Amino acid sequence: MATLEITGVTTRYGKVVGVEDLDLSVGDGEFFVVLGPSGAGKTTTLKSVAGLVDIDAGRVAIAGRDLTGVEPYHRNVAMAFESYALYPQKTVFENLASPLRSGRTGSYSKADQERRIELVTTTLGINHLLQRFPRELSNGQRQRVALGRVLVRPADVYLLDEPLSHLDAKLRAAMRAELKQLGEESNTTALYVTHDYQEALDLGERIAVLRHGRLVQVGTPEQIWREPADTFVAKALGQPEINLLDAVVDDGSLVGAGAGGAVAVPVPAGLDLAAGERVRLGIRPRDIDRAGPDDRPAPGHLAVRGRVHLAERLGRLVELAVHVGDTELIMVASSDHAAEEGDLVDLHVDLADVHVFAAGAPGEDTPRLGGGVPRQRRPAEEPATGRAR
Amino acid sequence: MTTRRSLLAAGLGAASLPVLNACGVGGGTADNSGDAAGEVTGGFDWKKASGTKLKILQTPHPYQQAFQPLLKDFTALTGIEVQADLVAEADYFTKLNTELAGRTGAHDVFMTGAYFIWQYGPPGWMEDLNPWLQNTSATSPDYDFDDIYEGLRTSTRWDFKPGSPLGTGGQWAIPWGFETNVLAYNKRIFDQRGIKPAESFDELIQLATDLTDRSKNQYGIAFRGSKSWASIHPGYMTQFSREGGKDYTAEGGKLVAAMNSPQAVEFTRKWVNLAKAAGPTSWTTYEYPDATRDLGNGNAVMVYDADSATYPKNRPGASKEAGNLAWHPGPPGPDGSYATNLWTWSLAMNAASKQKLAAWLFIQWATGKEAMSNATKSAFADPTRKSVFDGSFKQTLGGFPGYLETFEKVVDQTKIQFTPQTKFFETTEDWAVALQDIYAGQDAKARLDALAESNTKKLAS
Amino acid sequence: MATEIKPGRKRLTLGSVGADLLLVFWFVFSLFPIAWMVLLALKTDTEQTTTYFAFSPTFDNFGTVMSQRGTDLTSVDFAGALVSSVLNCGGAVLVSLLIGIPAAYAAGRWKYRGSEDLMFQMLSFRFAPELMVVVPLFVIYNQTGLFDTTYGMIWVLQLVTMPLVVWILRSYFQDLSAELEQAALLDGYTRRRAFVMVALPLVRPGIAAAALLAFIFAWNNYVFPLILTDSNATTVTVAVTKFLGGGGQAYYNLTAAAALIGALPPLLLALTIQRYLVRGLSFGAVKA
Amino acid sequence: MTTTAPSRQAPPAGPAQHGTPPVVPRWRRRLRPYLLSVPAVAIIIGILYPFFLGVYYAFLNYSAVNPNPVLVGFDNFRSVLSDPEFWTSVRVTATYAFVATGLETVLGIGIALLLNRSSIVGRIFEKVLILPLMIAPVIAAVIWKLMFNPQFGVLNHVLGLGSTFDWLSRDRALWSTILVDLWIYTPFVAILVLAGLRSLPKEPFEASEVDGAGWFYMFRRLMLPMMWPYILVAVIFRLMDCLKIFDIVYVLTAGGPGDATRTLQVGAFEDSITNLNYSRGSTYMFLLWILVFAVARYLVSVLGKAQRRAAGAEG
Repeated sequence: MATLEITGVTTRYGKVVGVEDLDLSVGDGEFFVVLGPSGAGKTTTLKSVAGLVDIDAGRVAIAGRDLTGVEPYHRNVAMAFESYALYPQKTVFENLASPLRSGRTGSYSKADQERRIELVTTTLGINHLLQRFPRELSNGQRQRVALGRVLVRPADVYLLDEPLSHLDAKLRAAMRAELKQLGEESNTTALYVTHDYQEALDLGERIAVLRHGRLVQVGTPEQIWREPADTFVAKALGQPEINLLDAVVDDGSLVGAGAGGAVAVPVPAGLDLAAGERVRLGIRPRDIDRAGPDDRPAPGHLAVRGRVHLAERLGRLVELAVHVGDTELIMVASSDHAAEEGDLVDLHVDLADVHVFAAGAPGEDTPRLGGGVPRQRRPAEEPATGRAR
Repeated sequence: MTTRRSLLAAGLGAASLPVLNACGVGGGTADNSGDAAGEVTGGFDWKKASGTKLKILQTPHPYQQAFQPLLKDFTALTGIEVQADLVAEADYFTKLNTELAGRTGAHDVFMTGAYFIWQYGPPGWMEDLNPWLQNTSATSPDYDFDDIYEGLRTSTRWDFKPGSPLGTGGQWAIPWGFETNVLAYNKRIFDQRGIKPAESFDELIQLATDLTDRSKNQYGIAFRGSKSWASIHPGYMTQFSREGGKDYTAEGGKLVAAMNSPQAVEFTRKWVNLAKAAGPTSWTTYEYPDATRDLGNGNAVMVYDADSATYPKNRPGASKEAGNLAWHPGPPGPDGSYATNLWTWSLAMNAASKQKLAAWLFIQWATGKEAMSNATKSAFADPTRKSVFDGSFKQTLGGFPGYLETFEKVVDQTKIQFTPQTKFFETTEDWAVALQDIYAGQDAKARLDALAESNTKKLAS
Repeated sequence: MATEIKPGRKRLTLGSVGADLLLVFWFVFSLFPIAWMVLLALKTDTEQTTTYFAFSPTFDNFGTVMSQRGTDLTSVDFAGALVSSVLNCGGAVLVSLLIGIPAAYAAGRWKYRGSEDLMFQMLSFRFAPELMVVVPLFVIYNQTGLFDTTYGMIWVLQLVTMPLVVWILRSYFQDLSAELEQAALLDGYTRRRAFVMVALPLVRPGIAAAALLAFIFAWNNYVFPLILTDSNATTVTVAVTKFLGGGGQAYYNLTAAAALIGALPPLLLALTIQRYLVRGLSFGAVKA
Repeated sequence: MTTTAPSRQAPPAGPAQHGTPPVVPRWRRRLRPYLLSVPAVAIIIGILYPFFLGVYYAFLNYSAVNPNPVLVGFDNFRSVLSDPEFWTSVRVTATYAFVATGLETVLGIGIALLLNRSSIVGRIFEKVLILPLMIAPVIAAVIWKLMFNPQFGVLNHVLGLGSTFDWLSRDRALWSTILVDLWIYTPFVAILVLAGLRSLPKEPFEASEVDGAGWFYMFRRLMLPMMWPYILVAVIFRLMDCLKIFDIVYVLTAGGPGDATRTLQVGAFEDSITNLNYSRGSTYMFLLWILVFAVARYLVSVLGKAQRRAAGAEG
């Protein structure tokens, strides 16, 4: 296992930018997640590391060794493709044996191969499929075979491109647990790409958020969750999306526009904002608690009252759209505290959970004001321990 | 685009001239005469070129088939090995023209017709055989060139000057077999009806029309009509000449097309109408195998084509009507003319041949008395030598009513009825196209006028 | 089957019968001339143009074609022509595959400068009418000793086979996901081995189709062997036409018999190759 | 992984673990596709060489009667282009090529679709689909000419047309030659399309079948876009070969009756081989080459677009 350094990497496809000036540094044995919407350059990042695409600038180093110009088969990395990329003319067993038979991942006797494949397929729950062809598998099974083809072999870095995207919910949870354990117990350096923030938060020792091929933020899940570098990151994490309210600095408070002054939070310490300056407040739906009508807000909490406009039941949870003046706040409540549409509700928010961003036009992403996690170039000294939620 | 343009430039720049010379362009006519014949000295000996290997190019034909088994005799006589390559007649001239134009001498000897000399001679592709004939070191004293019918000997001589008659200039080929274009008819049907072959063209038209019964799939007369110069030269040219037609007239050293003269137009109109009224349904595709096949099958009652093309159908077992066929000279012209067009398959020497002595020995042998005599024994061919015709050949003609009589009637007036000229194939194929156009409904006079104008122009340029 | 696009079984009855009828209609048209050729090949010389379906069949013509009599009629040993045809066409297809597959792969896999131009060049082989190149070729062949040789035929047949191979295969390579080979690279295989192990087996139907069609077109080519060979390297097609003869003797029955014998090698090849042809490019899961 | 996943074992010694891996410079990687194409390019240059020579002839006055040619610039082109016969040939060639290619494409696709249903009838016919291609066109044309013959041909006999129906008359000759072309080459289109059909991924079809899409919708919206590249390759080859058509026509009618089937290459043949006027023949062929070139250029650009669209439809 080894460290992975990506320094100033730019990869273009003709005129289309894949990634631009990307810096990432993954520690030895770190489970590193790259999060971003589609088209953010996640897969390009992996392929740049693997040497499958020519990078136009920058360098990739594994274990401190510059890999510029090194062929993929000399890089000792393994990759699970989002498309699975299983060899259609080979059985599952042969697919899994393929890396073991190339001679570049070590030499394995027939028995070695069988043992390794047996282990991996048992773990992945596909050991009954060994003699099948990929065309005879479901997408979820194919995806596990693709993952198995990575795990079956040693590699300096594992590159995993959305390896769980086609699994059903239950299986995904199980596989995520397996992967998490792998990350924690083993000394595996892994670069894991996903568009699913929960997966990222759950698995990543650190997370890099990409947008339009550029790095937006790197940090532990805790950092990313608590201190999103900008509204893009904030929106990328959490479902429903974070509430963003335009606000104005007024008399030491940030007063939400359109809420009739109901939403007003004190300017956080360390933020130097002039009166009349416009900002945006970010409040995650899950950070909004519904209080009883008589509950007094705890110290350091914001309390507002609004009317439920829409209530949408999502299993055990209910998503509420609450109108506070002209402003709509989305919140999630457990169904025990379900409110009917039209009800008046009291909402409490811990002021520590209120994020402040620079003002911007609707749809424009703006940076966090104060307390933002600086973009890191070095991995944290100690492994992050915090896990959001 | 860059790639292509630069390729083009590179290709042209590098390629053009050197190879062009090699391809024969620019080579001129000087290199062929040489003095290969003069280099042969001493007494004549068949073994003089022993050990060489000769390649000859032929097309399947009764003559060729008659000679095929005899080739080993030649090898025994001369010690020269012969590789005879056959090319189907439809493609023969494609192959031959390419070879000659390439001037590579891939084949030393080739079969050719007289008309081809007019086109192959001027570029210097053919060896003049006169020096060989004159050289007693190269030609056996027994050869007796004059034994070959004179009309045939002159048909393969020309000086390449427009308007000059045949029989002048070099001897470009030696006649090997020949054909007269006459009428073959189904005697069984004629006898059934108690009729005799027509003695005038109009009578022929009437007869053929009467004999046509489309419901019984029987028609009066077959002759060629396909889009080829070869549709003109047999029956059409023969009867055309008998009716007083001329292809060209020489006026002040220039050839002027005359296939639109009143007699020519009148005859052509009748000829095409005959094809319509009493000819094969698909006349415009008809070549001689089609015509003779229909005769053999009993569909066609008469065929106006080469005697040796109809002959094989009468051999026992060769066709349905075998044994029923007879020959007739065809109707004479109004003035009693039996002018008949001649076709001769001849042997010529490739001017680019690298073993001319061996080639000459082969031509000499194949057109010699002994080989020709043997050939007529094993298979049929009109021999070009009087001695052979009168000797062994006549004896094989017993079962062929009228063949000999016909031959003797027309042979004195049998010659090439065309005016020699170097654009023979082009202008003659245009002629055939004109017949097809008239067949399709165009006015004979207007079409032939246009043809004549175009051909006169072509010959002037 | 990869794509059974008839939705459900409902339409099986009427639509399916109708479709089968259409097929039958086509195949009557398609097979009739061949059946008639077979009949022709079984007729004697006198029956060949005088009978339709009622005649006394004989297999003699096939024997004649292969015998000395056939050789006398055509100056070519038909069996020898079969062998040289197999060598010419097999060699030409092999060369085209060896050279064309990498080129098709390059063109299908990468968009590089000039790739389209190059592909177009390959196609433009076919633009030039054969008659345009055949006279200069004849001279060059005679000067270089390629005339009437198998090597010469293999070379000139590239005009026929190469464009087919390259253009048919390019489509297949374009359709093949690049990630399969990338996976093989990361498994530790070199590019060449990845290509051989992954890409090649998957485009096998394409290779089979291209090779078969190229072979057939080379086999059927007429002008090149007519002009560029004599009796040493001459091909079946040229040999067959020689039975058409001349001088008033046309052996249609022998021609048909020879053509049928001459169609056997490509037919055998087609039957061998057919199972590759029907197997789809995607073994089901090339694409997600 | 709860059990000892192999990946957690000490990495075994592999080549990658040792020393510095070889570095392939960027320019060499860029060069790769070109290197793969070098042999093909070599062949192109070698084989197009005679072609350039042929083009050169078109600018000379080279013929058998004039074996010492000189450059005459565009004289041949002027003379050919002002000859109505040439334009007749262009019309005949274009009619032949577009009608034959069009019908073969439609029939080929139809047959491929029908065969792809894999009914029993289809499975039997698939084996014999390719048979007409096995008969060399020269021979096939000879056979058809025999069948067309009104006197003894089997077609008039079987179809009851009597002895007076002329398949190769002035009005019918072109259509009859096209019929023979159809007979020979429709299987070529069908086999290419069939191979393409069989290579389609089945998922989109299953998906839209689930969505209840009709057969025609699937054909138009899914199959056709994906099939275009395969179809177009077939069309390109057919159209190019049809524009150059020679053998079938030459055997059946030699370009007649009159000039009813005188295609450009038949005209070129007449000039080059029959009339031994190489420069005029080469001019014909060069103009034909330009025509084929232009048509192919256009089709290839259409193909490029279709391929991009097909990639879109599948991806």
